[in-house]
Amino acid sequence: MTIPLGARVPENYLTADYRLRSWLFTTDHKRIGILYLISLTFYFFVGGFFALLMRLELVTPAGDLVQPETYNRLFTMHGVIMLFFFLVPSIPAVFGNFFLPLMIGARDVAFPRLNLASWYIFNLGGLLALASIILGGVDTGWTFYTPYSSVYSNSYVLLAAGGIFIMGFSSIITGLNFIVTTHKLRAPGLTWGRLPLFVWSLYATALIQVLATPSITIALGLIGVDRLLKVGIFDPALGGDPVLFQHLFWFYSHPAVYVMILPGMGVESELITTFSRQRPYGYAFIAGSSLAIAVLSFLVWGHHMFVAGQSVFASLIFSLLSFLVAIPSGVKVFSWTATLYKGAVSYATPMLYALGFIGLFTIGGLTGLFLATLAVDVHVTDTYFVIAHFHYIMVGGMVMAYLGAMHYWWPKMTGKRYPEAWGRLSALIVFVGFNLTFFPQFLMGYLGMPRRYHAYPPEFQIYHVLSSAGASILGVGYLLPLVYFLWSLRYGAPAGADPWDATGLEWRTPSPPPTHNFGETPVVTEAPYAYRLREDEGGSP
Amino acid sequence: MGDDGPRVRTYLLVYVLLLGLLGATTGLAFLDLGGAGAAAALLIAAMKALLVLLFFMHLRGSPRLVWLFAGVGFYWLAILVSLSLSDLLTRPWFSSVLGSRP
Amino acid sequence: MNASFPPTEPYATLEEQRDSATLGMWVFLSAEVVFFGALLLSFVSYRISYPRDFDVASRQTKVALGTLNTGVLLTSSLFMALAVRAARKGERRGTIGWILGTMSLGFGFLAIKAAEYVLEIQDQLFPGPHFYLPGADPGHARLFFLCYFILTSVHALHVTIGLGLLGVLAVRAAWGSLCREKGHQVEIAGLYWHFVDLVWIFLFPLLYLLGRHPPHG
Amino acid sequence: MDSGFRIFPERGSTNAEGVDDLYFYLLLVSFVFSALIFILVITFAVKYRRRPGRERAARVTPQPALEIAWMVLPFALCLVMFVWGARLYVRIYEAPPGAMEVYVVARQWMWKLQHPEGSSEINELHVPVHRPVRLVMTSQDVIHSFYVPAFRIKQDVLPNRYTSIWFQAIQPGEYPLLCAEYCGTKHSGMTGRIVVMTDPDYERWMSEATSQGSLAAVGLQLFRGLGCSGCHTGAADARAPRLEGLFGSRVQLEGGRSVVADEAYLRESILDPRAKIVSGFQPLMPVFRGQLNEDDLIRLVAYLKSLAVREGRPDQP
Repeated sequence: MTIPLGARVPENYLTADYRLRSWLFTTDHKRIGILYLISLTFYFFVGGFFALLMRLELVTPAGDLVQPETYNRLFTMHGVIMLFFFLVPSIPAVFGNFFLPLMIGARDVAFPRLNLASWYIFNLGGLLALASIILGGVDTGWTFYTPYSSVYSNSYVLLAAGGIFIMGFSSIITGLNFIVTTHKLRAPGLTWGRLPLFVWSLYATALIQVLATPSITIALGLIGVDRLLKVGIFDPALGGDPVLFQHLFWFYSHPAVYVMILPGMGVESELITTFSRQRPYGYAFIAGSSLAIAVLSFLVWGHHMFVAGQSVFASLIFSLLSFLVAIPSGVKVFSWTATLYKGAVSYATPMLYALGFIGLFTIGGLTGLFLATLAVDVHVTDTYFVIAHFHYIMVGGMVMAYLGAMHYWWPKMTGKRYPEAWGRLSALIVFVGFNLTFFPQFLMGYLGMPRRYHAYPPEFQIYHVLSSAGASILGVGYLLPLVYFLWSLRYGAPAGADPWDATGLEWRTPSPPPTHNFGETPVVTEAPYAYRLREDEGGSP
Repeated sequence: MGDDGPRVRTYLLVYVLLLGLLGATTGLAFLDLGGAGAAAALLIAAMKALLVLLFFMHLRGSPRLVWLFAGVGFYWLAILVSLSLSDLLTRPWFSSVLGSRP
Repeated sequence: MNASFPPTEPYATLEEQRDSATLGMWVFLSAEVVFFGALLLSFVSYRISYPRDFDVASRQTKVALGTLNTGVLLTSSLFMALAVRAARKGERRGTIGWILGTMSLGFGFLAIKAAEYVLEIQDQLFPGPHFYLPGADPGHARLFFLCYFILTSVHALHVTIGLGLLGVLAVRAAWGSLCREKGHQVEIAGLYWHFVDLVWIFLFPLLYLLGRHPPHG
Repeated sequence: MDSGFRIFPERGSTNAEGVDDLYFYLLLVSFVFSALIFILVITFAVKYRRRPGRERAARVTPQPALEIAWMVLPFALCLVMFVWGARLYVRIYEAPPGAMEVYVVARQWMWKLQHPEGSSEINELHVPVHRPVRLVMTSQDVIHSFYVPAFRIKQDVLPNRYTSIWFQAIQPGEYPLLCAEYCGTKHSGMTGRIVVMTDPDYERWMSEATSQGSLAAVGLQLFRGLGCSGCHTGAADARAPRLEGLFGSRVQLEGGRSVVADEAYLRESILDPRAKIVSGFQPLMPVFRGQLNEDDLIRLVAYLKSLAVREGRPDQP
């Protein structure tokens, strides 16, 4: 596809066709990425709204703002929406869809029509979840533990679980597409050793999506059977085992945590190298650790069940295996840090998010060790310690990476630059707001504040007030980018093909990219991140 | 491209084998083999599955990548089953009563 | 390659497209393995916990029909393999014939399965309010039949989807648009069909056969 | 239960001391590593910031040895965490001999706690200081979780099953008892307190508490009322196994397996006698699933356990 000579606006994927149906029936991976971006932004703010209401309720110890029924629905819907309809798809569905083909020099993903179908399936699932909210919500917690969810709850479990059930298929399709795309559609010369680290992390993520998602599909499907037939496979009254549900649930939901963080790690590797203009420290270690995390993530789910009535023996095994995950995660943090060494570090907005990511992920990862340690987990599991830990990973890690990716690739996606000063300000606000919200929760957790409590003993109030104050700051930090990104669509300066002076094939094509990505199929002849270096001064740390 | 897959004779042979194994597993089920009964049934099922995979699904002669993904599902399933059963089967091991016995 | 039948986006050659589609189907099947595996895990763990009641319950399944049905499905797999072979060789009539053969056996399987369901519901074995099975703990026996109905109906759903796929292919083969691409669509559908057979190969002994022998003691 | 500002929870049990020590070790490791990372990141980011004349990075040759060391050393520290944590964890499931027992029945949204002597409490548990207390817990509806932060213990309480942990309080006082597993609308109201008393205080409380007879005594009445004693006569030629000395012993089952007769076994054998047939007996006993509530089951189990005490442990009260 060559750009027609003499055209005023070079044709790109955005200008190729303006009609609505050209968007709704598109098979262009870039447009599908944008469609996902719009859907996910919506769900993110819906989930965030529930979070704010929760934090508002928790300012005072007495449950005085909303009824307990309402509060239970708030945290459930916050979890369901944020996890299944924002975090799990987030980076893969938006940036993976948009950039995987660009980064490997392909014209599209392997199965473009399936890709579009995945967006529709995702939204169908989302609509069911929204319907359950509008009708009155779900109160089971996002974990849907039986027999509460299957027998006792009087809320719209079937709709919400159905929404997640359906959304699971879109996740599987996305993963399948990425695996085949990475195997089959790499540009000539783009060997596995030359793949961008983001692609490695997407590949590892895709493996988890394909192999873990069926398990939660089954677990939720069986809850559905129970609620429909009034007789269930996990029903203790029949001799059913609620702990078995937890096995099936966590066999998905623990790896799903890595579905949420692995792509973030991939983004992090891109950002750190680009904004240090440095080659990654230990490419093979970073790439290998992504795969190691994908495999190990399936071996540790039982650490959610140390007090659940799981056998002591199984708990010992799961605890030991859980510590193994610390190794590849540690390798990543080490490599990012070492990549900064003797780099040329710029403080552009994406890099601020990237630096924040390292700090927050380090705290999130280290507190994970507390939860893998059996006797300590017994005390802190199901308390705010756990809440703080996984928010450090998912919000401090994944959402920071998501916003970093957003700022990094926005110029490529839209051809426009966002206002840099506002970007830096919002990065700072998010960082401060996040720590204020979640750090007090570690302290509260070890003090013994259980999660999912509508009312709580007054001794915890000081921490809850700090946390709620942080949440409001965080809310501002998230709204700001929404405003200036939209502003930049109209008023932003043109970005140019490679505004960051980055390597990578996605920067070798105009911004926004043409419909078929590249004028001619690129041929790769060198390793990734081949930044030009100063040769005067060398050495190793 | 000359790969029309296995010859018709091969297919028929595999089919006869499959039916034979079906007969064997059904027949064995009516005998009391004790604990070996379940093992025999699963072993025969695995053999049948292997025949289907190798010949009907043309795994034999497929590239390594296909082998990889044919194996990956079973490998992950093995993880799910073995670790879940490591809980279920060992629950009686730690009976807190033992500690409280004189 | 036939120039009148170009590969679709994003592929440069038909060969690439065919390889990708095959790989994609295998990746999908690996997800299916975990899908059925998770269900089977539930069944197996209860079977381990309540062996006696599950033995009693599994003796109520219709083993003759089950064995017959296994034979039907295995035969359909043979037909499917022959359909793929015919498609690869570009034999249009052979392809259509074997696909239709496969489909009729698939419908046969569903019909026999439905007959079993009817018999089982008549025997009050459906784990609803009318469930009745003397000689076993009622809860555990319900669990067995719950697993049985879920596993077999999910499998039957897969058979139905397979029939849909084959139906589309049969029509397209009749139009003549299949064979020119060396039948790779038939091959992909074949992989799926064989997989459904493979699942049944495990379901049959687990549900029908274990505990079939007369109880000792 | 003061409402003052705290940064560290009170320690009420022997277990709390062990867990806290481990917690400090984890904190130390975390502080060292996060400080190391933060200092390096900040130092590098400042020192190597992009500026005129330094627009490009310098060549750095990665040292695989450094990467390997970074993998091995932290993992060694992790192994310490594992072993340490595992030892403490196993301990909370192994009650010392002669532990006092309390039966816990959880339901939406209250705790019922029963002493073997017969007194039962709602959302409140009185225990003596310095004595191991073993909890045998079950739920009537959904999953709950017995959580006493001051004791650093938590255990899910499951329907249709017994779970068990133990603790030993080290200081008289009142400690909050919480439900830690989300259990429905009033989950956050499912709280109570553990009242730890000195021995004399506890004796006094016990003597004042109302009781309709010990659990075992009520259990014996049930045992007779349900007709169990017709077969479980204890005689050598009885149609049913002898129950004296059963609890805590190893039972030989049909088919060659054997099982320790703990509370879970007793419970299962009452509700679903056919699940595990004792070697040499016929499966004649009727099924009691659905006919006994959790409270009655506990009484029966307590009675069966009392038979073992009389046989095997004459020194016990």
